[in-house]
Amino acid sequence: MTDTVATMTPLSRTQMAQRLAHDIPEGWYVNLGIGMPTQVADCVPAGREVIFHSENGVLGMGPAPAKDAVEPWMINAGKQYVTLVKGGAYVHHADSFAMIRGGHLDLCVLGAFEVAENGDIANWATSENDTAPAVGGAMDLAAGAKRLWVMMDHTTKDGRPKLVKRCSYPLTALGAVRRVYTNLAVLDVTPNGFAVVEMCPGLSFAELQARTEAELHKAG
Amino acid sequence: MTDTVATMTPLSRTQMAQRLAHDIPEGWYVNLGIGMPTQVADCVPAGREVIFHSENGVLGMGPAPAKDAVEPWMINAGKQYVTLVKGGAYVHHADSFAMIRGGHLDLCVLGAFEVAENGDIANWATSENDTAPAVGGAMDLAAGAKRLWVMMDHTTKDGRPKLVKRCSYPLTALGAVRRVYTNLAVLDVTPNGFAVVEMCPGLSFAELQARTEAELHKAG
Amino acid sequence: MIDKRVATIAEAMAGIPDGATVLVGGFGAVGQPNALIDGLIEQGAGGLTIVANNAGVGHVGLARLMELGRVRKIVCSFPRSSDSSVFEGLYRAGKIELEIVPQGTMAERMRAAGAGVPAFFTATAVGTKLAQGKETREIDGRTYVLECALPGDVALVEAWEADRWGNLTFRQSGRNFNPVMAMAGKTTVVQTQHLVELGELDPERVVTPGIFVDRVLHVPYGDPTGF
Amino acid sequence: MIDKRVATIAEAMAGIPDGATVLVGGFGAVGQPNALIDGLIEQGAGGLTIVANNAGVGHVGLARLMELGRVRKIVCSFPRSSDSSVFEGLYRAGKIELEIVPQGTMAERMRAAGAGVPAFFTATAVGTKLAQGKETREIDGRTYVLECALPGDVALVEAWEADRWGNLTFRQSGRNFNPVMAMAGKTTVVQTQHLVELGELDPERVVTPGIFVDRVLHVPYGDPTGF
Repeated sequence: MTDTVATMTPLSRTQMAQRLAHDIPEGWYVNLGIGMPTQVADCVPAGREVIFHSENGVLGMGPAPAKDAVEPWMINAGKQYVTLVKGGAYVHHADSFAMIRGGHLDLCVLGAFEVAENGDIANWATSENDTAPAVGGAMDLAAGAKRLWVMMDHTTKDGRPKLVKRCSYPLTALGAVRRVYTNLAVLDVTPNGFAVVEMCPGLSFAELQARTEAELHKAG
Repeated sequence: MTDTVATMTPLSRTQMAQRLAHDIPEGWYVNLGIGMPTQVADCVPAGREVIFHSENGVLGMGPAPAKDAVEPWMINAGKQYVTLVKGGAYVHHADSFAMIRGGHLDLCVLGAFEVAENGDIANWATSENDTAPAVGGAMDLAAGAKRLWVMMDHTTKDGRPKLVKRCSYPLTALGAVRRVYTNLAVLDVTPNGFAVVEMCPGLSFAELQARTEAELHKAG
Repeated sequence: MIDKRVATIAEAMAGIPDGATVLVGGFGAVGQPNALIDGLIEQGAGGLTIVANNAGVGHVGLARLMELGRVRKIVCSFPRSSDSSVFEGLYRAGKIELEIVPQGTMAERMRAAGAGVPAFFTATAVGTKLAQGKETREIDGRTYVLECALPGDVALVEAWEADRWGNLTFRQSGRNFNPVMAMAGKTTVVQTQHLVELGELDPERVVTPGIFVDRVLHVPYGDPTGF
Repeated sequence: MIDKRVATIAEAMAGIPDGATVLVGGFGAVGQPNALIDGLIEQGAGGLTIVANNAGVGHVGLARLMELGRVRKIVCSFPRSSDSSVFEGLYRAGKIELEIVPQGTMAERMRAAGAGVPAFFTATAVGTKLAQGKETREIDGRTYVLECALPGDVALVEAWEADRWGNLTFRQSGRNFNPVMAMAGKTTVVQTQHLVELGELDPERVVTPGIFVDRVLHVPYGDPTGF
């Protein structure tokens, strides 16, 4: 399954971020998880106002500062230096998570180890035997945001599918994922399972299915 | 029972307020209920810093403004114009009541219709048939403050006792009252019932008992 | 460009349906969104549930809305005031439903709605008639009553300053219920004394971030009068 | 005169007993009360339960406190970081207890402790191993888990400005857990970058009113470094 199909190039991370950012409408309040999703912020089309939230009490997060303009009191949930845009505001942790848990975020984008066809997501612990996994705000975000999109590679580095029938890793939330953006496809989570919205050019449905444990459907 | 004892003059409201204010130590955070207790703020001995809280989000409430210095945006829970002292702050209603309900107020002083010897207080509805009584913040204050003191006349206008065995009016809170300041006496609520701490000069214990339904004890 | 400003009271009130639960900010006259209440009177929705600290004064504002028969139920802590005769008349006539809630429980129930908490335990009202019929539980030796979240379909809020993203500040004791209701309203409509440019509000001083706000109407009416 | 300022770290730490639950503010290095943590190391209390977002980095601060065997249990959302080897070593050796809590649940549990809410329902963690053994309930068609308040005997907090009444402001993302922990701590100890005169803080801009604060120590250390 890890063989490269001659006519197909998987999306790069930047392309994945661009593809996802394309689908975020103006005016949405969005939280981007640590890691791969963070890049989405830089890919929002110019002139489109999207407001980014960070768990540590920053609403209206802007891009990373220039090296000589770092503000040491201004970090995001990934503990990277960030800026605040005009119109941004600071709140404390309970208020920040009230935004998340109270359903005020239009979108959260998380990375994941696995997404199941019923929308379950596993993204915080790599095994049941991982005795001290770090959950951070992932469970709050997955359960709280109006929509959860996942951004991840379609398979693991060694080619195992990450879109599965049922998650084998410890769950982050039940039935929360609405859409998945991978390096091979965009898929909606529907009552019937994964529906393929879009595929990487040059990739066939059968080839995508071969890289996916769960059964794929064509989007209506 | 309403006969005046020749040698005894009940405390005036101002004297009651002064007596109670005398017992508030420096540094306490205090909420004064609407009506009679409001006057306590003006009676705190000069130089003693006591911080007054008002339910509508004012911490550090100061005295009423001069007539020509009224700030129309600055009222207390009794909807009277007030001022803010140096060091005061504004909060919203949920934060204001977090101070009350979270046990952060050292003292609340309320008026009451009745106080029972077990510390029950009734101060919000005049009868079970009062179908639209106004509770305001009374139940939050009675249940939430570290201590509840009651300031009220010892008897009703027509001479009925207000310190009772069991409240007959609808309750505000169970077992909440610690101390009662009346125009005749200061009484602690103890596991054994009301203990008389102090009486109005010229009043005998028997005369006080005659004006009280609950059995009185002498404070140890 | 995100622009939550609306130009007219009709836009501010658009889409409020019959039967809606409407949270109305203010404590007494201070921080009370009078222009929005008048707009609601004009707009016509009926069968409303109103959540407000008081049940209206005189024959204006909330009292007028009730007098017009548009309020099915009121949820408040202090139904009586110097002149709450409209409410009292309707209530005695059985034409309006009343839910009395302790003021702090009311604030906390709305904060809970805004924070994703469907129910919580509190010591307030335990053993009183306001807790009758409610679930109680002993936790660490004290008895608590279970209270549920109080969300609004709409929140009507008054602010001191607002920008086009809906960031808000309030003035002195005009803050009161307004930020809490902004959190709890599915659609939050704000009337503001001052409209400022984006970036003018100090991010450390914003009380209600725009995420809790949907529409902003500029109503520079001046100082509150009367109670 | 109310004066919550203390002159020495010893006064700031006075009376913290063995077995205390200590809430420690900050997110990464930002808003972390390093001087107070060092003071706690110096002070000597052991058998502590530490509540903090992380489980310490390197061999300083919280990691040092753990390394000295003074921490019985840690409650946090993110025990692992770039260098959390002290915690991990102790944990593998069975020498420290760990309670992992979703970050928002942790914040809300402390806010609840400060607001008189002993327990509340939340959707976070439903169906996951962090909800195992906890009471669940279906409310309006959704399943929630019951979480209890998380109070501290002591809260260690970093502020940007403070006055002698303990009114606090914070700097940018240094706000994070600090105001919530200040509410939840029975005794709240603050280290502040700036001490200001009473009345200097704009009452509209105070984030933590002094009612939540017990002791204020002036620690003008400058900018946070490292994570």
